[in-house]
Amino acid sequence: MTPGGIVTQLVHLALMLALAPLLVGLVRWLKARLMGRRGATPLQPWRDLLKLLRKQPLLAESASAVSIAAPYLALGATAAAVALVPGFARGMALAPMADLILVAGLLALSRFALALAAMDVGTAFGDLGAARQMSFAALAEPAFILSVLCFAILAGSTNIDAIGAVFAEGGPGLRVSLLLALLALLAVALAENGRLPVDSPSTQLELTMVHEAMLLETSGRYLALWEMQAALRLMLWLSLLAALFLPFGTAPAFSGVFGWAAGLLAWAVKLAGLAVALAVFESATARMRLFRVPEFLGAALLLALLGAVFLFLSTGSA
Amino acid sequence: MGFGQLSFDMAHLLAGGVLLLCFVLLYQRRVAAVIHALALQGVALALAVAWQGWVLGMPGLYIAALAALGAKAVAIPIGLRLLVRRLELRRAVDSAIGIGPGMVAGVALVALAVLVVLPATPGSGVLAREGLAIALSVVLLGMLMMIIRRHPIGHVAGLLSLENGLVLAAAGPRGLPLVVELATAALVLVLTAVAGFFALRLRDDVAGPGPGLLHQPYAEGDPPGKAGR
Amino acid sequence: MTAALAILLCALLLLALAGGGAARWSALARGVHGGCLAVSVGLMALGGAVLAGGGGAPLLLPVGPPWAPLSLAVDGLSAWFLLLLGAVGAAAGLFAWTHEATAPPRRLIAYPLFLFGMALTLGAADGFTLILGFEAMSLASWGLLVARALESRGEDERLAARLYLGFAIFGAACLIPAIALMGGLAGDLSFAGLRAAPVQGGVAALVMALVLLGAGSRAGLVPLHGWLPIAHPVAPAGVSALMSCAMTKVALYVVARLLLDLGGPAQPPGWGAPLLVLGAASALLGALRATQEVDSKVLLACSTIEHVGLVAMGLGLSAILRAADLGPLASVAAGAALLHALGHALFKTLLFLAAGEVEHGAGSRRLDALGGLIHAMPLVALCTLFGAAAAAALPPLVGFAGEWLLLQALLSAWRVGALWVQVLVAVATAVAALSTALGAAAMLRFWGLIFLGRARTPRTLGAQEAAPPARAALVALVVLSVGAGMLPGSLLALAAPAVAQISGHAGLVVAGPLVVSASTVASDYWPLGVLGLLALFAGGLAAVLRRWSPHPAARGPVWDGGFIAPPAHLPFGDPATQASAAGFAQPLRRLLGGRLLMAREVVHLAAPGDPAPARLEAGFHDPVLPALLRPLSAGRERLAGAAEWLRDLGIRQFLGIAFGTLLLLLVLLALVDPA
Amino acid sequence: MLVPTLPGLLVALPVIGGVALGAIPSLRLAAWLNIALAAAGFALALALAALPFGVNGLLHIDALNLPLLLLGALVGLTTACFSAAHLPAEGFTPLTGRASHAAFQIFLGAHHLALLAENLGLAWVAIETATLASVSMVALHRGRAAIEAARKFLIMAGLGIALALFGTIVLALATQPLLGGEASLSLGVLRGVAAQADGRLLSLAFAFLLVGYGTQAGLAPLHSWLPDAQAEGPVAMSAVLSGLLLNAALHAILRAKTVVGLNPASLSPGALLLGLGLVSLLLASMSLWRRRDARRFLAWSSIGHVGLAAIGFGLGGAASVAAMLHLLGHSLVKTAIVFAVGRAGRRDLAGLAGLATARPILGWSLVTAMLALAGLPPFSLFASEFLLLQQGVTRLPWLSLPLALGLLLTALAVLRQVHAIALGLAAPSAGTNLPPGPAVLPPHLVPWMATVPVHLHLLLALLLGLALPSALYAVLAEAGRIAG
Repeated sequence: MTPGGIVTQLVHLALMLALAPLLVGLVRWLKARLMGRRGATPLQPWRDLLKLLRKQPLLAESASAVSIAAPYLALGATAAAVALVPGFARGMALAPMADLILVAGLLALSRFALALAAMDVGTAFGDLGAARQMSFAALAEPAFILSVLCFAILAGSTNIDAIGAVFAEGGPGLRVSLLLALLALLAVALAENGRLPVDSPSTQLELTMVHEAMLLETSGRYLALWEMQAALRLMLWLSLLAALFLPFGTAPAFSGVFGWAAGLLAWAVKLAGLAVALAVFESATARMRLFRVPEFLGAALLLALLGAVFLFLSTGSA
Repeated sequence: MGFGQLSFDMAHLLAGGVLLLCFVLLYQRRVAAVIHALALQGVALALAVAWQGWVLGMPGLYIAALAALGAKAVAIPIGLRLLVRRLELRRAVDSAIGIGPGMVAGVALVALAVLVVLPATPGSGVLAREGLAIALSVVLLGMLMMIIRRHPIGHVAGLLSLENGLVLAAAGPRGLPLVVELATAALVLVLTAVAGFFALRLRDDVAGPGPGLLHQPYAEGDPPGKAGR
Repeated sequence: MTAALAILLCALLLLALAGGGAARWSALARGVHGGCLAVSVGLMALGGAVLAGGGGAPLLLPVGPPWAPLSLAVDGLSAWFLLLLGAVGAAAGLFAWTHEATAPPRRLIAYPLFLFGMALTLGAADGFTLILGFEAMSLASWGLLVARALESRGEDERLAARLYLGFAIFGAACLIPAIALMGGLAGDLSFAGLRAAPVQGGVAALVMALVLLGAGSRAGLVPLHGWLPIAHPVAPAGVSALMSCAMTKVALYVVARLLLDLGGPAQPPGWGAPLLVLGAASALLGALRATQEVDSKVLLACSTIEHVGLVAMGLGLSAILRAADLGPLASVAAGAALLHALGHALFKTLLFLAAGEVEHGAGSRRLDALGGLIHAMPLVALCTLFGAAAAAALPPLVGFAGEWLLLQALLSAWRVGALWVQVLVAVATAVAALSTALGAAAMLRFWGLIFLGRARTPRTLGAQEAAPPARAALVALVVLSVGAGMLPGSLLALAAPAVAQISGHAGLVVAGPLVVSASTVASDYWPLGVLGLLALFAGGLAAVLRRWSPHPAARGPVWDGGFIAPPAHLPFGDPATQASAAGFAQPLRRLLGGRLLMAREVVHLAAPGDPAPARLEAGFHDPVLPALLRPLSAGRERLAGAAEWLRDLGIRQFLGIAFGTLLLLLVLLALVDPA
Repeated sequence: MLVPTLPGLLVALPVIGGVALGAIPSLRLAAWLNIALAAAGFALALALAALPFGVNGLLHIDALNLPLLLLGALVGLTTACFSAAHLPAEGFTPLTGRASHAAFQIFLGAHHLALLAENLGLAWVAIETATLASVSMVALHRGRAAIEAARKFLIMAGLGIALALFGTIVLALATQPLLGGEASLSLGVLRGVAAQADGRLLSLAFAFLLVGYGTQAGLAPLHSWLPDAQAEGPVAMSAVLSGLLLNAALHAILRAKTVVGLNPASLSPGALLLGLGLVSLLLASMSLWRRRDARRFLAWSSIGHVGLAAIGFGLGGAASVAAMLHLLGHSLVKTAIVFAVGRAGRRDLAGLAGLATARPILGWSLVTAMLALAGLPPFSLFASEFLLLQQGVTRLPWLSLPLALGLLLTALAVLRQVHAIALGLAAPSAGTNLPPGPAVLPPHLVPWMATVPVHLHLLLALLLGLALPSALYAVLAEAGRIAG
């Protein structure tokens, strides 16, 4: 655990926390521009969060301690996952723990906490959202793990840092398997973050909601925590995609301030690019019917499996 | 063997007579005729056994012959006649497979018996084997009769004929130990069987009519649909 | 050590005898349960001691048939499972001590015998003792089911007992020939003898099939799992826990012992494939059923099928890797199996006992009759949450540790060269992940529907917190399972002898107290670090918000999307505005249930003009058990019917048959010349 | 002819006692005398066990007949005790009761003689006597069904015995040329020359002996009389049929096998025995499912178990030891069940449903015994079936499928009844319809006399399974060696 590792880790975490709402705001603003509207400033999510924190929360009479504790747990788990995913630098202090399966587990933990909070009050919408979210996750998770399989074969490890290092050196080169894994991971990312076409992040129609349906009963700082958790999750996924598929320009932790600056720049460019891509994609797609979502995720699962099989064939099955 | 050819010819003749009477038994349709044939078979058997006793010099066999004569040629036929009259049994002994096929089956059985017994390893007595083949044929024919005859008398006649084959086999070889005792025991068995058969039949008739009782009180077989594991 | 086991076994037999006396002295019931508790603790200590210090030589018992004298021995593999059995037994014993101060003698006889059978199976040092213990276990647990059926007099319980016994006999009928084939002509059934002469070729395949059928049916591996969700929930909670957590593990122990330890060396890679496939099928079907069941204990039993499947996958994978000379990876898979077996035993016991407490407190096992119990039973709810989260494989709890190792083993199994293994493993990986996610959904549904929301029946409102000893059992299990989750490395170090026996390789490369690693290059897992991070972030966040957002929360009526306030006659709201158990399961039912569980949804619309409401009928059934039993049962019926024609024959026909037999022999004699 | 030695006494005592019993008018006295005679027989059998093995005139004792003899004497004693308690329920008239007692003792004597006889002719006479005695016991029982069963029994058994005699004679004929023209039926003499005799004739003899004695042993397809006879006779008859007659007949087959098997040119007697055993096992495993009458059910189970023992003897070697143990265990357990069912007072299986609830001690004893019958541990049937399966599977792998299938189906069929007894709803009149009759025992003794035999048998089966004394095991191993 080098000093450089600790410093980069702290900077990384601070940046992630600070930038997550901004990223959400940025995507919203870009989407609005693409649709010909002026759009709110990218700072708007931060303003909303601070406003919510100042308000007095209102809890339902039937709410239990779960409603109070779950947001902290969910945000804590997401933040822990975020701390593990490399951003601008490699070899951060927590890099040895940065395991892809653990990240999946932490995301599952926050998902679980969210679903619990949704069920706490005992409303139709909360239950419905929780049931749908867990069902989608049931397909998203194997697709994710199968993508991990591709990385594990190519890099020999499931550690994100190690994978990034191997890929940055261009070890595996361009492979059709990686393309398939990328497609699968993109689908999973869309589903996990409740983006179009799986779930609309800005819908007002309760019947079609998944994520928002679970938050109908929350308010005040609890709502702020959930919003922050969602933003952090988006951040996490974009960073993860960047770390796995665009590992170029990431600064090693020992490379000093200038190296870090270069890494930061590269990271900002990557994130911005991904945000633009997301905004463009979301503007161009419609939300699919709820029961088409399994087919969407099933296709992702099959793509990932196909990627693994291609990999077996191309590595010549030893 | 220290005996002349005649003694064996005679023994085989008598044994062959017993076998022939088996076919006669198979051929008969009427109760009275069956009982007659049975008595004749008893006489033939007694003669055969006595001849063996004389040839082998075993006086015990005379007793066996006498017993056979008394029981099978006299007592049992008379008893059977009385019973048939008493129980008012049908007069015709119908056969399950018909007389002709029955005869054919009988011939086939004899052929089988010969096939089984005769292929001898060198050195053992061929003549003794012939006797055995005849006895085996008689036993098999007796069983055949038990099976193809529907009449109670058919069962009894078959069993008695079968027992005749046993005595024939037992009396054949020289020096079979306990032959008299065994023959007597066999006779006791058959007598008991016949007596028991009819005694039970009598009790049965006293108790009431109707065969197949065994299958009725606990009509077995689950009702359909109750197919448990 | 072996002598200690013998003493504990004798103590269990004595307790069974004492249980017989409970008809006269009802105070004996507590004594029996207390004794079982003490023996369980003893078993746990014994297992731990052997794992730490090594076992002794086999001990020949003075009983048993002369050709196969019973013998006992505790080695690493047995010790690991003894540890597990002891832990479950102690918790179940504490529960029984609380709730069954009076029990009929038939149950007090069967209960110690059940423990006895399991301990004997684990402590056996030869094939005959193993079978004897296995059968004693099956019979005694059948006795417990019968006792339950006699008390409730329900048709379901009777059916459960009958199915159970049928499968028990089936298991014996498969295991006995398997062990006989392993023993071979020499007939030496001691483990040492069996290990010295491993089976090979076609016989080996037959042995594997028989063991998988025999022990797999007891472990609940698909397709022989059908009895498990019917039988396990019938028993009282403690016994359910023992059946679900200990007995299935004992069956897996038999699989591991016979197939991996004794028969494992010198087998082709295909040796482990059936186990892997069956395990994957069980994991998937079990998890999917768990998301659909509406009875809390049935749900837990189905979840057991899932976890047993995961353990079986670990064992099968270990066999495949071992055959491919990938010893270190094989040891990872074996370690995953053992760790997950222990973890499952801990958290599933917790869940079953909690379900028992809920049934005791709220009077029902149906999810649709519960709800909102977190207010009435906060401690039970909290403990159960830990168990449910562990069962859902959430980090940093024990369930995640096992599944992490399993996934690591699966992810590195592609190193086995053959393409079919690679594809198989890839599919197995997907299935494992899918079942884990399904299991998480099932556990959320389990915990959420029982403890969260509003009460669905008035009875639920009268629920009370569990009694102190039961609470102690629950808390102890939470502590154990959290501890096991935090220190998987230490546990794996402890399990090293068992791992070595299963995988033929000494153990994990890196398994420190704080860290587990699949290999030097693969990734590491630091459970304590994860816990630290979580505590840091969640706690820090709470501390920060306490400063920045100090407003106390106000309470108000639930908004519920604008639903009107409940009427006066429904003081706790209209239950229909919450999801029902079937409703909560609907997305997954539509998603996966159609093919796998014969799920159906039919809307009955009233005719136009008819004011009757439309009705939705939804349901599912597991097609495997009927598909398995119906043809067998029909075939047996047909054979039995065919045998009946003999009964209807008359005496003449019987004579004919005898004559025919004789003729057949004579013809044989005429045709065949033996010389 | 029977020299007054210990074995001779063992045979003579019951026969003489039986004749005496037929002359005693008081049922009460007869019952006690019956018990006393059986007890004396058991004591004699125990004393016999202390004698060295060897030939004693026409009788002999060796490892093969000693265990069966001890078992027979024991079952005779317990059956006598039980029937004394159960007599009022049998509905005998004084006359038939007397005759029945006499037939029972004569049966016991004949059974002992059949086991002890060193001479095949003598053994044949003994089995004939035993069969006729059991026929008369069935015939003396009340009801028309009993009469019809007795008729069936008589015809089938009569035919079987006749065939067995023919086989015996052929056996003597086959060895005659080697004995200088003098034929002999002594086992020792036959064994001495069997290897040189004509294999074809020996095979012929064994075929007849197998079909003949196989009829008495209840081997399928010669079994047809057994279910009816067992169902319709008195309980005591039922017990000794399953427990003793089948064993004695199988023992006779084994003796013939020991002679014929010595000749390399004969059809392998073991294979024939194995074949019939397999047919019996499979047929029984199917037929058990449709039974409604308790004792017919038990008879079918006996057919299966004797078939199993025949398979073991047919395999030979260690499997013979298993088969010996199986015979002992089966007799003990089966008679225990027959007692318990008789005590329950219902003969239809449906009537036994819920017995465990209605009469716990009797019901749970019955359940335990049925579990033992199904071959579950820790009783001896489990141990013997384990060894048998092990031997069968390793020696003839193709055998594992039919064998395991037969055992599984049999066990499942038995367990189905176990479930009905343990869990069924109690039949309305379970255990209350004992028909009245003159009591022959003081009332306080009745429950003891009726239930102690059941528990004693189960205890012995347990001991045989878990802690077989090494002396007995040595005898069984020797018996297995003799049986080949």
